Amino acid sequence: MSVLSEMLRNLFSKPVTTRYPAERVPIPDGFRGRVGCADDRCIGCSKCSLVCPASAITMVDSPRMVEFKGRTLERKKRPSIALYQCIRCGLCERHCPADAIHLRNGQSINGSTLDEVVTCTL
Amino acid sequence: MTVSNRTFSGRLMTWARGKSPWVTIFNSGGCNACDIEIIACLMPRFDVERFGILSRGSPRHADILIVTGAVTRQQAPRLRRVWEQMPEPKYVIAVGACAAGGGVFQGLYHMVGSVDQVIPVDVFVAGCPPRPDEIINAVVTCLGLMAEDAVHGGRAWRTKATSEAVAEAIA
Amino acid sequence: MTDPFLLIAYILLFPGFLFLFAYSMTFEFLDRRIVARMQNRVGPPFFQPFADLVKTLGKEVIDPRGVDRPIFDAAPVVALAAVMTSFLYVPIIGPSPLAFQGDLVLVLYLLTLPTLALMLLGWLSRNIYAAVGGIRAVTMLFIYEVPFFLALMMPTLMAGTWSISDIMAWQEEHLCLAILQPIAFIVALIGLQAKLERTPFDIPEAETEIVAGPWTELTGRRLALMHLANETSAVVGSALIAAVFLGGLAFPWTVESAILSATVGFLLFLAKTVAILLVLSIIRAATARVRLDQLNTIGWKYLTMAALAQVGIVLVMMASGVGI
Amino acid sequence: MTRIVVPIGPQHPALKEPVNFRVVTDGERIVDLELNLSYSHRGIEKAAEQRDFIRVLPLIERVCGICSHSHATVFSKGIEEIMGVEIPPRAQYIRTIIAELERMHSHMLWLGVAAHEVGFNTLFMWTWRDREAVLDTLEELSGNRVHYNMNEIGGVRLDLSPSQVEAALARMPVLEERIRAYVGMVEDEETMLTRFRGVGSLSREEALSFGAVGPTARASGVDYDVRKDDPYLVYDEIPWNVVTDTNGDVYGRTKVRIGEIAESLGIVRHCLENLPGGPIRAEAPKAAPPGEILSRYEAPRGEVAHFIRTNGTARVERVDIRTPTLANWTSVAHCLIGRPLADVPVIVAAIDPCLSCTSRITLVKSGGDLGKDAPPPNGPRGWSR
Repeated sequence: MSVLSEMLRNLFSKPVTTRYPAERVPIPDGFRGRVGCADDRCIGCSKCSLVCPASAITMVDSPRMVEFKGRTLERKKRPSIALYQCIRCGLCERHCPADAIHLRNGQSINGSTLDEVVTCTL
Repeated sequence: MTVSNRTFSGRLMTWARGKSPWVTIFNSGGCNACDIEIIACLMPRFDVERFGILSRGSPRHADILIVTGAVTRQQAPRLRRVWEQMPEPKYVIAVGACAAGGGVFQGLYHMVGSVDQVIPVDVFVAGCPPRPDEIINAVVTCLGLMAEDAVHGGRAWRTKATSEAVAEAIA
Repeated sequence: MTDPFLLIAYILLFPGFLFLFAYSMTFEFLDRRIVARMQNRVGPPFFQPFADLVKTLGKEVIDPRGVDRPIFDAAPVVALAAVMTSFLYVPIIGPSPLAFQGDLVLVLYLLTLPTLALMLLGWLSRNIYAAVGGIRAVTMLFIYEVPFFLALMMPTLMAGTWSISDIMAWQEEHLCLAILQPIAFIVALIGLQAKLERTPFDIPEAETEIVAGPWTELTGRRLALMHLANETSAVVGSALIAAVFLGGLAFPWTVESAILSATVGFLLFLAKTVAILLVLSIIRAATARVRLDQLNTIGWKYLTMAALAQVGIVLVMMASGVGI
Repeated sequence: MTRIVVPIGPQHPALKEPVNFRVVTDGERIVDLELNLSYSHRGIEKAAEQRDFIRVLPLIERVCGICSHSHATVFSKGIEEIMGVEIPPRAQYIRTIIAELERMHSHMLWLGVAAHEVGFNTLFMWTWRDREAVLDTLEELSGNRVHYNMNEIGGVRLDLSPSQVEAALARMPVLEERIRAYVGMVEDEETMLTRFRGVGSLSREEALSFGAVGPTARASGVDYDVRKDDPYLVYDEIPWNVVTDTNGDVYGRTKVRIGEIAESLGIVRHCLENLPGGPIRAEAPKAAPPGEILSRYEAPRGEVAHFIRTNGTARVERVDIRTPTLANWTSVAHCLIGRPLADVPVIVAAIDPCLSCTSRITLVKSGGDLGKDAPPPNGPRGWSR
């Protein structure tokens, strides 16, 4: 009876449960979690908004001078990301020419209203 | 079924509601991913029975309805009916990007859209799919809302507070 | 015990309703915790069954369209009342003050009432799952009740009395009946598992087949009372088996002080019932649900036959004077 | 006894996904069955025609949450063949690793669900506990537990670092031991065997005539596996075996799936140990030339096929998805007739149904009426909070 023996073994050993939230669950380095955009690096090219499959990213007006490949250029817009829409595919990160937008290995959000928007958090 | 927070029995009831949230899971037309992550919460690794959470088959026994996935046209009446079958006080958690706003499926011809177009939602969870620990966070948020609602005597205060805030913003 | 105040205390406080209530909560906690630990997880905290009960009591009560409300309300109360009444006749420390010749039969029949109430609820719910579950519950009753009754009647054959307290006293003079009649003891344990509708026999409330069976449409206090009836009958069933089959396992030394002896007796009662619960929990965790036709085979072909064989063995033993 | 109709689904504890069976029973015995599948029909095929190859892959991946990599791989495989792009060997190996890890997690998930359907929750808990090790590996390799998003046209998105490979290999011995434990449990847990043996029997001829695929067919002795019969990725280079069984019932399907977990583990280990160097993606053109292709792939549940037609733009003109669950439904209906009601969850679960995959088409019983339970034809307009 392998079931019975394993049951009794479990009964007298420590459970495998991670006592979240008291204990943290390890999140690996490459985890695609909450999305964020570095405002000082974004050149406002709209590429992320074009590739986003969930239409989570819209471009909003935010004129500013940014450094890009050694040149200083004036950008007109920056992305505004509806956090609840994000499907964590990482396409924006993959296609960003300026390495500005990233999915960081952190937990995402929950709440009662849907208007949580990320503009610049890095 | 609102209870007064001043009497002993009322406080006992509030305590019991916070300690024993039974859930029922409803897939309103999603891709399964959120469902298996929710079931993963019930499993030894996360074991939400520590918080008294049990998964019940009958919506009549449930306190929290966990909805996953974007709502399809065929599932929308079902979702509404399941929600109506639940006894008060009832809460709804919409899990995943699809439930919150349609996610990758928004605008398709057979989609109604987000869950809150069909039933009132108390907590949204972001992610596609959210990790189990994020789902546990959402349940904790929902339990916090339950406790606050007990103080205010029902969930009406939240919609009122929102509309007041909107009115102030306009003025 | 003729003092009416003592009698009322016996019925209401200890070891009557209050104790039964508290112990059934503990029992459910232990059951869930043991199963959870076997499944390698933490399990619910100690107050969990109590919180569940209080919360369910405070939920909205929904009447499905077209139900007969008075009966729908009454059935859970009847079930709970039957189980609580039966507990008064089960000896906890010493013999029950209400004991009479034939109380074993009374207890067994009172324990059948929750199943009948469940059938009634299922039939009245006007829900297809509940109706199927109700029919299943009653079909199952006809299968497990025969070996269960046969097994529990065996001690009366040997002890020559129909009173649970007398059977207990007989075991103290002779041997523990679990040793004298091992087959009957095992059959009674399996029958109790079926009576409580726990996993290999949870056919009426098979979650993956018929949602929650007769429980499907129960809400609020109906659900809470029905659940409490189920939990208390677990306690009564274990206490009954402990009294009838494990009565001889008393403390080997006589203790002088009456209070001390009562405490020892009480601790023994707890130990016996928890041991029975442990066995039931292991069965629950280690098995899959059987089908109704398979239960039919198990019940009639094996359990009833085993119980009948035990009758033969007991008769032979009595004729040859072994164990008496 | 009069006939009663037991509706199962769309919201039912045995089915995590929406489907509706109207099971007509005579007492406990099933005499007829009506199926309504498309509760989670979303219109993915139509949407796929409107998105370019970059944005369509996350959509295709979300056809199904359990076999997400299968759909993404079979789609990008088809597009790459039309484009004439050969993906580098390292990308092929990485795709194979993810595919086989996905098969392992899917089969473990199935084993747990099948145990749950017969009320054996302990095995349910244990398999899902051990499945977490596979999910952790997937999360470390790809960055998400469920939707890996590893594919792109021309290769894979993420490279595996040596430390990742080492960590993944370190988890293998534990899983190997657990698979051995499952074999033991399935062999000697009596109550579970009584529920699995002889239930849902499908002979070899029936399996062939109903067009069953995947573990359902292989349990009936049909030696058919796309990985062997029409090899793709690196399956023709690495050592592995097709697992078949002759029981043909749920027990046989359980044995096949447990055998496949062990085979997948071997494949993953082999690929991780022999991972070639080089680039992880080839340059793919933006648009695909006009063409048609039927791309096939062995998903955990069986053969999944994507018919793709391109027209020289960066979008597909038509994509038609045919999933294994759809191929297996007919055999389910055949198995159910005459069985007791209690066998419905087991038999349905035995093919590992994936309804979000299958909700491509609507099945309408010819001549039959949909009954009063049929949903209204239009949406829930007019509802307010």
